[in-house]
Amino acid sequence: MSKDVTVTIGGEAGQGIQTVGDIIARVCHNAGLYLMAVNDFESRIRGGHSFMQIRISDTPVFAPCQKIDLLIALNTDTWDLHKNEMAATGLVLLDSPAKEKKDESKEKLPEQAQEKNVVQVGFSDLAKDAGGKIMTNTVAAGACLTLLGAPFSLFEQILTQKFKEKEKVLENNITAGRSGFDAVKNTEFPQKFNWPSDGASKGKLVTGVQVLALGALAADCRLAAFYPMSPATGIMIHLAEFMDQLPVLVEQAEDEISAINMIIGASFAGVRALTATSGGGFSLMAEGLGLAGITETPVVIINSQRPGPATGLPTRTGQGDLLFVIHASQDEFPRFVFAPRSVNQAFDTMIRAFHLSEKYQVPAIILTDQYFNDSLWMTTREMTVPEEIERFVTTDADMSSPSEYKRFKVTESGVSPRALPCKGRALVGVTANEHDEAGHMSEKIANRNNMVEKRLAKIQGMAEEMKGPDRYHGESEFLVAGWGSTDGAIREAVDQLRSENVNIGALHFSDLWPFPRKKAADALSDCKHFITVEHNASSQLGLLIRQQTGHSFYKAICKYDGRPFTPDWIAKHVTSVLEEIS
Amino acid sequence: MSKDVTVTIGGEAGQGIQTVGDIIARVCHNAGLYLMAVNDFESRIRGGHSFMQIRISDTPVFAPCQKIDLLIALNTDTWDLHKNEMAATGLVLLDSPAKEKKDESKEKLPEQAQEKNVVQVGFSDLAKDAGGKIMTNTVAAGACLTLLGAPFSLFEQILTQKFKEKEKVLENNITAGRSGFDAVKNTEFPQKFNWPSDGASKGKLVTGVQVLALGALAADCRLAAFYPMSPATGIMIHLAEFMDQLPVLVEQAEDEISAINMIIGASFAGVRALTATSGGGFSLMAEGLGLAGITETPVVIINSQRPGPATGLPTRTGQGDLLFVIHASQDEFPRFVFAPRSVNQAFDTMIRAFHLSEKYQVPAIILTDQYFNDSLWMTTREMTVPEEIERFVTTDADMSSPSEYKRFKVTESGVSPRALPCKGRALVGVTANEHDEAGHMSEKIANRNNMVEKRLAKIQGMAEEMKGPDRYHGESEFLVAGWGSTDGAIREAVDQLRSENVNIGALHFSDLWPFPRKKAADALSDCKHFITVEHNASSQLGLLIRQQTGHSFYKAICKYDGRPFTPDWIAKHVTSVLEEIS
Amino acid sequence: MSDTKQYDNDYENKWCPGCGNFGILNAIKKSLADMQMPPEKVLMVSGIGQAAKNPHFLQCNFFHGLHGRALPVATGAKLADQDLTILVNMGDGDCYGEGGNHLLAALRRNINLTLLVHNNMVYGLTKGQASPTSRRGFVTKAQPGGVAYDACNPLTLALSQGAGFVARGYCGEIQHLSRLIKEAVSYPGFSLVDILQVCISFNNVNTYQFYNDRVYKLEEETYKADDLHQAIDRAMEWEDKIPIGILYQKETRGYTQGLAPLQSGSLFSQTYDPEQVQKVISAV
Amino acid sequence: MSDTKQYDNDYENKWCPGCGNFGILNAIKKSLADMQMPPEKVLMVSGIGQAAKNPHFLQCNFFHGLHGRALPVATGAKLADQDLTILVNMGDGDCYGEGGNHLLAALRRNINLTLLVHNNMVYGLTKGQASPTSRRGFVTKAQPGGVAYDACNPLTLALSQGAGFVARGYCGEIQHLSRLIKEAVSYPGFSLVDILQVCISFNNVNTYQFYNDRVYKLEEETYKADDLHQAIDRAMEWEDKIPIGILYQKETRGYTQGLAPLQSGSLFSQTYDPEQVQKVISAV
Ligand SMILES: Cc1ncc(C[n+]2csc(CCOP(=O)(O)OP(=O)(O)O)c2C)c(N)n1
Ligand SMILES: Cc1ncc(C[n+]2csc(CCOP(=O)(O)OP(=O)(O)O)c2C)c(N)n1
Ligand code: SF4
Ligand code: SF4
Ligand SMILES: [Mg+2]
Ligand SMILES: [Mg+2]
Repeated sequence: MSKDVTVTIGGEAGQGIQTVGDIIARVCHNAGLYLMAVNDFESRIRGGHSFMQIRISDTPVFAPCQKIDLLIALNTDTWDLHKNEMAATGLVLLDSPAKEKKDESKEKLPEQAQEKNVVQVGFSDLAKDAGGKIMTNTVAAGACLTLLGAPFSLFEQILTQKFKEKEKVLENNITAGRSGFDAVKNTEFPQKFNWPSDGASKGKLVTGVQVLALGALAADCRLAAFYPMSPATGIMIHLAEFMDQLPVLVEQAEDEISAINMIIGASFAGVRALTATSGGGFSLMAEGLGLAGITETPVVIINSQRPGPATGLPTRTGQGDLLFVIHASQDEFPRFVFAPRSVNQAFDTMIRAFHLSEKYQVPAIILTDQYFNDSLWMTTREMTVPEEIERFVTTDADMSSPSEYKRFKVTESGVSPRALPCKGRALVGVTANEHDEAGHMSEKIANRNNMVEKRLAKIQGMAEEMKGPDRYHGESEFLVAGWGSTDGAIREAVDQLRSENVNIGALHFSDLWPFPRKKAADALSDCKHFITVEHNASSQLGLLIRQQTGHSFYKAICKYDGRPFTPDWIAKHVTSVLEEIS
Repeated sequence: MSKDVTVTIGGEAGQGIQTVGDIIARVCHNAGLYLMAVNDFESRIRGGHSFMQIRISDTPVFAPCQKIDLLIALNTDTWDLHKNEMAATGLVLLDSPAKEKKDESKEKLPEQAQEKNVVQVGFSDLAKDAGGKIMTNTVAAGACLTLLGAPFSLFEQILTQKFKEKEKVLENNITAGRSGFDAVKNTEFPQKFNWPSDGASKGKLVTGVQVLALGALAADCRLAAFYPMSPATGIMIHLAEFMDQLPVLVEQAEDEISAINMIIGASFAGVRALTATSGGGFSLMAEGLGLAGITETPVVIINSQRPGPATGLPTRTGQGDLLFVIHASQDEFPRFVFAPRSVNQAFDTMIRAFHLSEKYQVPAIILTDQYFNDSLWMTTREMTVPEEIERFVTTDADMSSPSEYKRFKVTESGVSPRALPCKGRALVGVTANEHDEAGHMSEKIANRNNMVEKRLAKIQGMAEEMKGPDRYHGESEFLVAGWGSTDGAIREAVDQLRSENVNIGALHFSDLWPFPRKKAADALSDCKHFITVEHNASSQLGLLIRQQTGHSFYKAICKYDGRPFTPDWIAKHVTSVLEEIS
Repeated sequence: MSDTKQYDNDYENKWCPGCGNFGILNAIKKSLADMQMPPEKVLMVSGIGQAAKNPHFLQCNFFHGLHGRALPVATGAKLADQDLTILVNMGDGDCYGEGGNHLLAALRRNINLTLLVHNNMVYGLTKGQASPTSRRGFVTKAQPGGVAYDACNPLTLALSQGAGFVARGYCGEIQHLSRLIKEAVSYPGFSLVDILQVCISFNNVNTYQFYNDRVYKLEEETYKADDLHQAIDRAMEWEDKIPIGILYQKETRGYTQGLAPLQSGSLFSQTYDPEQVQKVISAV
Repeated sequence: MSDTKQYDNDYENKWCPGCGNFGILNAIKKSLADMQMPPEKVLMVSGIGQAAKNPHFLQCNFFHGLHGRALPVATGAKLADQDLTILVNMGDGDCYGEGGNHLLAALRRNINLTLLVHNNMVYGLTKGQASPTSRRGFVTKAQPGGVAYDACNPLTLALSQGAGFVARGYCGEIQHLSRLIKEAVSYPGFSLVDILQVCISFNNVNTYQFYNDRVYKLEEETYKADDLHQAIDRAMEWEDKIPIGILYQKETRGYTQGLAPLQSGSLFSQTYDPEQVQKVISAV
């Protein structure tokens, strides 16, 4: 049977939890293990409680687990907060108070010191001995890796990569790491992996934000304008890393209204352009979205969801914006809405969103969430860049008479040939007002009808591009429907339930608007009941399905506490729904 | 049989079309006739084409007619643009070119001068003779009133009211009016009314914007912050008229974002507060809406719809924002959405919206549109002001221990006792972040769940307040469903169809969110089919009904050209749908 | 004198006869003609309002965007293609009201755009509410008691934020205005020309008469546009005399100059290189 | 000295240990205590950011609103009830970035509010991107090549728009800062106190050391805060020495003074009179 270990490293913000986690993750990854990791942190820079939870396995994993096998507690709060999540055989490594403080804090620790699954390790003391308290993280990583059975050489490799430019620092870290290794070498831990001495990594280790940035590069995005907002900022930070290698400019705007208008301007001028934000910023972009709609300017907008309303929980996850982004901005115009389920699909979605946005000259919205963005994932597939970027633009050379060019020529498909301004004799004019074919304001009835119909005519072509729900045991009696990042947890829950002989499958919706009505109806028509699983309180996907197909969900399993689903949790809740049915 | 006459006055913006229309309307109104009038104008100040269409009858009227009985054409364009709308017996009064210009323009006029239903009247020449070209409008009004059979004395009364402070001006206008009267006294017009010499007006003549302002006053609205935007600006202009008589302040904000945040601040500080805008401004308010949602601050927002997307057609009408306002802003929180069907209901809705918004501590959105706002309507009912304004606030006196007051105390109804800041010892704290009962930021899971559930718990009480659709021959085989201002036209269409023995009725939805699910389902469950009639292209009400009840509309009759429905148009389209069914 | 006819189009003008915008439109045409910029090389960007309709009445490329949001659109276009010549038309409400935050940012960003504000001190298109530049006491239907605060001074605002080209024009001085526009367009950074514009329909205070009585040309004095304090003093003159001309000009560093991705040409002109992109991605 | 304990609450502070915000918080408490304002008479309004969390750490009434939008909320509250004492806490990004347009309007509206900007020249809560007051060249993850434009100068901005009370404080000078806040609160119009605030986590340029080396107090010079030009010059000092204190103060007309509906008391305090309302409506 496959091994599946969850390691949680917890402490205060600013204590370097991510450093510990990163080292562990990279060692495991380099050795050819599979893993994913979630980051849980508060909206503050220091203090409080935060943790990184790494799930390591010798088979691919796509969601976090509920039970902790190994807890690295950099403070006692961590142990307090997570003790109820420990697996039966779980082990806690608790930082013991610094030597000089031991006396005063002794009283505080009697309880956990007595628990038999708690091992105190002097992470910070050992670090100090090795050359400085700053290496506490290395000690902790070392201890954890020992328990997992990692050979020290692999650990050393990663430390060497990390500190390759600073010899003395590297040396100290190796000492620190070794002392962590040694500190627990006699501690028993049942979940050791078989470490392949010559293991090769099974793919790349990437965060959601990173993949979104790489996808944008692969789509030939040139301008990315944004205003910082968690959990989307990372996308832009990662893009900014490439400013001196590729023709991509990341521009921090004065606000989100500016950001969306900037990318509309940039796209109008001829380059592919992106913005990324979260719900609050997206709210501010609603008017600009309509501007892209009426001027038929392609733009791509990533809305990385977090719980609201308003500021809500800035560093937590949610899926509360689906119906909002579908209907955002006054009146009606076509748009795409996608919600990728994985890093692979996210990379592809970026390319597809830019492509389709230009093909149909409409805005494309990509919904992700904090869980997806901030987690560490493995992609086991090459991120392949397109050979060519089809731009769907027209030039004087394509026209019989450039002087008669009309930006909004009525066509059957609704898509008009798109020329770029100042690139030839064809003049390009657009307006936020209703306009005639030449882009001039017009209030005429016939023209208005033509333009509304022209814009809406695109929906037919767009809808054909939409993929129906991805079916996982789709022929089953019961189906669980979800969208976006929750797919991994849902599938795993389905696996669990099927292993208990439940006749259940899953549908994953990544292409949400124009809603793939027919394909969705087909996928749903044979099941006895379907249940939705979403990170919101009203089951927005469920409502959308009913609105678009008439099919009603039997029950919605909703979780809105800002924390990601685990397969166990879903399986448990589905089970009780199924009990209700029978 | 009742008389029903449509008079259209058309010309360039700036020519005083509204003055003519107003005089005619007021004379008819004072004499005890019924009327309604629509204003059709372009987004410009001078020139172009605009018109006012007045429908006058001896029984109540609630929508414009398609056919024009009497066209007052202040320029030849007007005749050109409206000639195909003339009733068979219709008559055109066309301003003849000014004396001095007659020669040059003669060539331009041969055609219409020959049409037998076109009578040229020298409006401007007669005005000049009476003392100045500026009185052209008075001449035109006089001519029109003669044809309608109005006694000159009634006309004189209105002129006297209008110019009472300027003797000479009044004198000249009477002369001008008389010359208009005389100019067509021998012209035949079949649609004369019986003018009661002692007629008393049957109600008040008001515009939509005016009634919304009066409703706000009756609701004890104290602060109205806004940024100008057609067709909502008039609401604020009308409110501003009362600033020296009542404790109401109209504040022009720097933008719509400020407007909504200002009213949230004002409401937090303890007064009822309002903003009004159109779709573009509402887009900008989306984030603020969420702030009201999470801080549970009551506010009332009027969104007066116009066609979009984006700037769209600023002076035209539409109903494209329904699903947008229901879902606007990130994540989920309760809100009210109302769409009154008439001036009477609008007045009541203002009072109700303020009341319910405070009762449940949620934002309330009122959807109107340009057609409703800018039209002239008659209300035949007293606008009665509430005896008392229930404020639903709590003070130290109501508390056992003010120092322990918690703004967001969890209650079963979801509604927490609301204290006001700086009004006692109880401290009031709120935040846009998820918070604990005391209003402090909290990221705790249990607290988050409590707060989401507390907010959403209100929906039950709110839903009970919602009225189901208003039924008009609701037991019929076929039903037409509409919402907002289109009700008058729909009912009249139903009357027409029923008079042709069609078994049809109508449902009008004024209370749209929380959607009155059960009541709607009940109202729909017995009909064979229902058809929606809306000023948008996707049938947003139809989609909402399906989403909420599972009932599907058979067909949507959509009009999105920015011009209001007429009963004839609806009847015609419904007829062809019914033919399709049978 | 060059030919301004090339910028005429046959789209019907929608302004009131006698509106000050006509003077501005003519000045723009004249300056474009003088600079020998063919229509197809001009991109006009605007917000929403009477002023913002301006691009429709010119033969050129144009983007008539949202109320208040012309500067971000223009900035995006310029970042995408720094070779474009972009003029921005905005109203006073558009630019100093709804769009104030973008103006603040544009002043600092100092990207090479020319901003022409048709300042009629009123909201024209929405029928006469006060604008940020309406003077204290200005009575409108929305402000029946008169505007109760001091007017925004866009010139001192620009000066305070380090702007390198700050000028004021007047719709009644077309020659002068066209010269200002030329200077502004040739300035290699962000240039602001605030233009006193008469609105005959809704502003009966700041009329042609009002301006004709007060306006004087800085060029006709011994004024040097290189002193911030003097510029501020001139910018604050109003009651009796009102200066037009360049108030302040200095050398500045244009925003796009130093940006790494623009070193090998505009973003637009660079070509997609799948190998390079693949290399970069694979190296992650 | 009065008791600042009354403003302590037991809500956990969420700032980094050593953050300059602590100094500001203490100065606020001190000034409130000195003014003998009981907690229940204080309304703190803020936006979103580290600075904007400030009201949570004080015993008082508070409204912690949206990023950039504190001023409209405060304005609305003050219009509703002009008897409230309102202090506004914002960050530099909050106030000069997202909220720039509201600042412009507030400066002109001159309503009696005190705005305290915790200016750490960086976006703290979102982990260190440049803010409008970040200096040219400031390197962050979002600006790896360094900020490519000049910093916003909020003081000259306020001065240029007619502000009547413009001051700068420093989080390292708590006594001095608390005096400024007191003066600002007693000023009967809009008062801006821009506060130099150290962010130990994301700004390693503008540190305590940086400021301690440069900051000097205007009060200790023969400086008179009544000259606009001098104020502008001082506001522009930076590299070598940085003034703190009141840069400029003048008499102005507070916004609410002249408004018709406020003549018989605050909107809040007036009572609903159904007869009067009915009369007015029936008269239409
Ligand atoms: C978001 C938004 N708010 C409001 C409006 C309505 N609106 C159109 S033009 C305008 C103001 C016009 O004034 P100004 O910018 O000074 O231009 P002018 O018409 O005077 O040239 C307003 C408020 C709008 N179109 N969009
Ligand atoms: C509309 C919106 N955009 C962006 C954000 C994300 N955000 C939160 S705080 C902040 C900036 C913080 O910087 P600053 O205002 O300087 O405050 P500091 O944290 O430095 O005190 C941003 C961009 C938000 N909450 N809302
Ligand atoms: S309203 Fe004023 S600004 Fe607008 S076109 Fe007429 S005169 Fe010009
Ligand atoms: S990040 Fe900076 S501003 Fe925020 S609390 Fe820490 S030190 Fe203070
Ligand atoms: Mg204007
Ligand atoms: Mg800051």
